[in-house]
Amino acid sequence: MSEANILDPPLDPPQAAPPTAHAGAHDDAPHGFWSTYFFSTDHKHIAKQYLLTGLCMAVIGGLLAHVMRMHLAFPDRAVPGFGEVPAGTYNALITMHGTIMIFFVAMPVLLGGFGNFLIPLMIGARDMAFPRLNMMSYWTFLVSCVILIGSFFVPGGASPAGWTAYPPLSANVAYSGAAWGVPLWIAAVALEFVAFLMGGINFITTAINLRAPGMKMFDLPMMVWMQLVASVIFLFSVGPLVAGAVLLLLDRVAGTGFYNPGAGGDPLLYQHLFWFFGHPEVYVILLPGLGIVAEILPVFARKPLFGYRMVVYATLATGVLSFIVWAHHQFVSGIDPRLASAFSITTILISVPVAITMFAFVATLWKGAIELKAAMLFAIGMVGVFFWGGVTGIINGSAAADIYVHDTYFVVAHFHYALIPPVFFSLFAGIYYWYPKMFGRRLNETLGKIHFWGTFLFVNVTFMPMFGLGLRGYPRRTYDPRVFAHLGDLHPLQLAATLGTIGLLLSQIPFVINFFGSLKWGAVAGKNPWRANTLEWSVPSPPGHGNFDGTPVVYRGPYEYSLPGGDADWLPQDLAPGRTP
Amino acid sequence: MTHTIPAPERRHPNYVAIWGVLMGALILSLLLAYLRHAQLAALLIWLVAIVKASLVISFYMHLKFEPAHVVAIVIAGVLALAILFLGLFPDIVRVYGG
Amino acid sequence: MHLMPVAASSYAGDIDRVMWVITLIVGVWFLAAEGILLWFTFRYRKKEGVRAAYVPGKGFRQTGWILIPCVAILLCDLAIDAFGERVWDTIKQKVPPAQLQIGVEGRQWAWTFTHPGKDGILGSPDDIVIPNEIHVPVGVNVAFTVSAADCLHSFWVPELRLKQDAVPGRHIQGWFRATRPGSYGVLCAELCGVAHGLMRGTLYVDTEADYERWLASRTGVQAVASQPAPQTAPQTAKTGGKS
Amino acid sequence: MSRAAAHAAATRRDDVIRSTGISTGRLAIWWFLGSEIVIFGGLIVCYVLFRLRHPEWGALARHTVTPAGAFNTLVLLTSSLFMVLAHAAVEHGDLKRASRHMLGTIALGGVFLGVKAFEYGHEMSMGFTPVSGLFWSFYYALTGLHALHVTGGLFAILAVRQMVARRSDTHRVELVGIYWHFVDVVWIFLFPLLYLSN
Ligand code: HEA
Ligand code: HEA
Ligand code: CUA
Ligand SMILES: [Cu+2]
Repeated sequence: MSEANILDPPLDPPQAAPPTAHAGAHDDAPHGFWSTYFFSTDHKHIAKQYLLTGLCMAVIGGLLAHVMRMHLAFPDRAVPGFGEVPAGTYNALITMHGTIMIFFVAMPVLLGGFGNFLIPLMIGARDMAFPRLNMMSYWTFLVSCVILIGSFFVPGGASPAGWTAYPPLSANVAYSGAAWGVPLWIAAVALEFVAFLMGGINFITTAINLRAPGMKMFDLPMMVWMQLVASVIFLFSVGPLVAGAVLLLLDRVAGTGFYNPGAGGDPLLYQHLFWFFGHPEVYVILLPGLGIVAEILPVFARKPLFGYRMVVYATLATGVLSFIVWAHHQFVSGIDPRLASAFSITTILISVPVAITMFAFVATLWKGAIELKAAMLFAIGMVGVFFWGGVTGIINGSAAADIYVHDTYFVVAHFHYALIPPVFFSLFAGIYYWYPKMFGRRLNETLGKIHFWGTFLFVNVTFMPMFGLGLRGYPRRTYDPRVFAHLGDLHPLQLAATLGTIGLLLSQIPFVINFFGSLKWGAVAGKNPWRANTLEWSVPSPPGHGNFDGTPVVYRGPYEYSLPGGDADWLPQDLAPGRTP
Repeated sequence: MTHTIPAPERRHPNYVAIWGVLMGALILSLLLAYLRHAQLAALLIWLVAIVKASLVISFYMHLKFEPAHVVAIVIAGVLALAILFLGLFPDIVRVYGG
Repeated sequence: MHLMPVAASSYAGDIDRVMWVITLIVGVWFLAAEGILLWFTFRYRKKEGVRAAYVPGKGFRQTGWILIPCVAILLCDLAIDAFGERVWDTIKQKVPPAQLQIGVEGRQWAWTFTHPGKDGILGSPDDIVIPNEIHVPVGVNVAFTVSAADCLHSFWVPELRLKQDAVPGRHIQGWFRATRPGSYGVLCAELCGVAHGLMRGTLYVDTEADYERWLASRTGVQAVASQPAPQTAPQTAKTGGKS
Repeated sequence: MSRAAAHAAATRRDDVIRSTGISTGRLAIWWFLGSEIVIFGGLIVCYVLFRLRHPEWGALARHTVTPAGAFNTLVLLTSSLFMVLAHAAVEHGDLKRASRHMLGTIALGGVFLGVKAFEYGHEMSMGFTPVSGLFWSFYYALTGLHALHVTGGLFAILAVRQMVARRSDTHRVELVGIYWHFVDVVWIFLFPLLYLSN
């Protein structure tokens, strides 16, 4: 069979599902409490497990950030509720904060949570291609979480080597002092990779092979495309780092010298291996975030996503380009300057495909009928805030400019502006949008709006000053702001950022209340509260085991809103031609 | 979109013959090791290895009979490695400021 | 209070210019993008009886609205590349003939600077080795060699817009020409363990006369004594593998 | 069988050809191998780069036992032959022959590990341990990782052989086979890299 087939599977003649339709599902329907809530192979349960685990890790990561910020603003005082923050502890704090937020919040929530929940529902499948593998993925991930958090409590404390874990610092206990922290860190991250490799293979095969009859690749909701591309990027970029991590572990525990120049090794090798994965990784995080936005904007603007195919191709281009920019993290690390020039060029070029996607999102709003529900606010906020992260990335991307801004708070500001849109704004947008489908009840809109405005305001109060700090030359990963008095008094900026953080944390309270309260008191949501087109809205909320009675048949793309003619302004993907919603 | 009729039997090439070729290649590469010209030897040995691998992949692993998007997986993986190699070459082999 | 520290090296101005040029270019796009986003959001709020327009963005007549601006972005990118590339070359590739050689070594957690003595030759017995103190005459092309004794460090003088990682096993060359006399902080910009945040020295950019005076005052002083012993030097960390 | 039930079945069983031209099981194996290619490949790339950086390693490579390596190549290639014959047998419905062939694969896999163990012992006795120089670190890392894959493969084949005995999930013979051949391919590259080049 040929390539063409993957693009358009033959549309089998639709059949009304016979009453015995989901007989097939019953034999693996859940039995009892444990199999339902713990060892369930139902992608929806696994998704919720991933989502909640990720959110809890977000709380931890956020509190770590809070401690860091408090210390930076009041260096000579103990942090209330935590105590003194000596240098070693501070390094462990940033390391764990970064590691948790990237690997244990962003990925589980965006891929493990939303990916697991939505891919089968959106393509009309009854479950993931390999439900048991899916469950294994989650439990592997949970073990890695336990190991990581456990590393706080081992002798020597958690790894202080930064989330990048550069050797020799990470490769030699004598340099870092964390006898157990670093090996545990490596183990935790390696296990996390394994978990997401299982997940990724599951996502890819499911999205390619389990599509409902009639659903061509170009009928996939953008979220599925983004999850697919993200999984592929992850799968092909993580390998070398897995190898690199093994070598690091060997250096650390077996005394080999892969990264030790004394033994003929080279520390730069690790940096290359890390960033060969590390940069694609940021798009692994960004793309699902964009996918969520791409689902929400059309629904609340009642318009098709502008230039669906264009966005798909732009996404693919972004994925390919993300493999040839990694050394922009190493411009001043002693790499060959000619190499740096080349990577600088590719890095800045990546702005084109990303801009295409972002602008398409903006264009989607044009002449829409926009309803600013909480989900929509967060979606639009994601686009607005990410522009900041994006354009400041260009400044880093110019090798010459990076000589100055590298390893300053300018970079810290850049990546928080780039990460928080997909990780928090998209996460919240997605929760406000799909919560009804997940839990059958709606979240409170007012609390949601408060949550948005608080988060939006304080994200900027927190991170805008960091651009200033960076431009003044304040280096990242330094625990005592006072040693840089000669750079000018930067305390006001530090203080602003810290106050912002406190505000940011407080702004999450309405969300937490809303999240748990609505489970009980939220208004019951029907099948399709938002009048949306994609398949997940054609089944009950929450969907039963096996998702669909019978197999949905897909007749059209996912974003047919406000088609001229007919008074309904939406047209579900599985609605037989001629019928009206 | 799923016919539950089991997989239509795919063509099975003569596996034993292929095995014979592989053995020949193995012996060849062993002989090549004795070549005077080291670079040349390395190159040829490498080529033989590639031939052997592609035989196994396309016939034993049936990649020859799979749709194009499956072949693409392997190609993508190898491409990623090529990029990695090119990116690291200037720093690991020709150490700048070494 | 200035946005950035004073520019005190020959190429500091160039780097600042790159940053401002990029800021200008992307700034325009940024403002346009945010402006349009806000405008659409408020202009096209749902109104009773007003139905959204069906604009799928198919075909070039519609996608052109995105693709043509993105061609412009591509051009901006190339402009940024070209502009930055020139500066990068002057700093990293076109190294001018050096009038003074300096050795820079990072170790946990101090800098060791090696100045040539009177003879002006590095590696000769009268070298002046001082921890955390580096003296150069103003307006002179200084070539430095950065190395590391244990783990990664990064030799950074914000005012000079100069940053270069110190990598064990490598002796990385660089250069600068200080343009304003004064003393500037030398920081470490690469996480290197507990006291990374405290690892700093001072760069003294002296007038020719002051430099000569300093040189005279240093000759004969047993410098090596003041060299800090590395807190931790495990056997596995011999540097110089490929030096 | 109703389309829904068929679809339900499809999400649990892999022995169906999809309109994408490949069964979900085989597709998954190939994507899995995609990830394996970059893991092994990444390690091999690192080794090759350092090999080019240190020409003197050629001399060290002489200390690896080339005959043993060559013999192991033969063993592994032959085991692959048995594996693919087992697959063919399954598709001809001759499960007896299939599990006989798989037994051959398992036996040869065992031989491979045995020879490898002997090599390790020999090299250690000559004082070449994983920490005596970067070449040996790489040698042990590469062959060790490969040996782990062989071991894993053996267990997988054993498991599948049980299924064949129970006449269930026989399509997995092909899946485990594809994996086994991949391990073989890796060795095809490791052999010249570690044994022949000098
Ligand atoms: C989701 C995460 C995410 C995303 C999407 C990005 C996106 C980008 N990043 Fe960022 N980055 C990080 C996360 C992310 N980054 C992290 C975590 C780090 C720090 C790691 C560490 O050291 O700890 C980092 C660090 C980092 C560096 C290294 C800095 C240093 O350490 O010295 C660089 C350098 O080039 C860089 C560049 C870019 C670029 C060019 C983009 C581009 O993709 C941005 C493209 C988008 C746009 C450009 C905006 C849209 C376009 C327009 C508005 C049109 C106008 C634009 C032009 C005319 C150019 N990033
Ligand atoms: C996704 C990634 C992510 C996110 C979201 C954040 C969020 C934050 N980070 Fe982040 N940070 C990193 C990734 C991230 N960070 C990385 C990779 C580094 C580099 C580490 C290194 O150098 O090695 C870093 C480093 C870093 C530094 C630099 C430290 C240094 O170099 O010295 C600082 C300093 O201020 C900082 C602050 C913050 C703050 C105040 C937040 C705030 O936004 C946090 C606010 C927290 C919350 C808002 C929690 C919300 C909780 C929920 C939403 C869950 C609700 C619960 C239920 C419903 C159950 N971070
Ligand atoms: Cu030295 Cu940081
Ligand atoms: Cu990057």
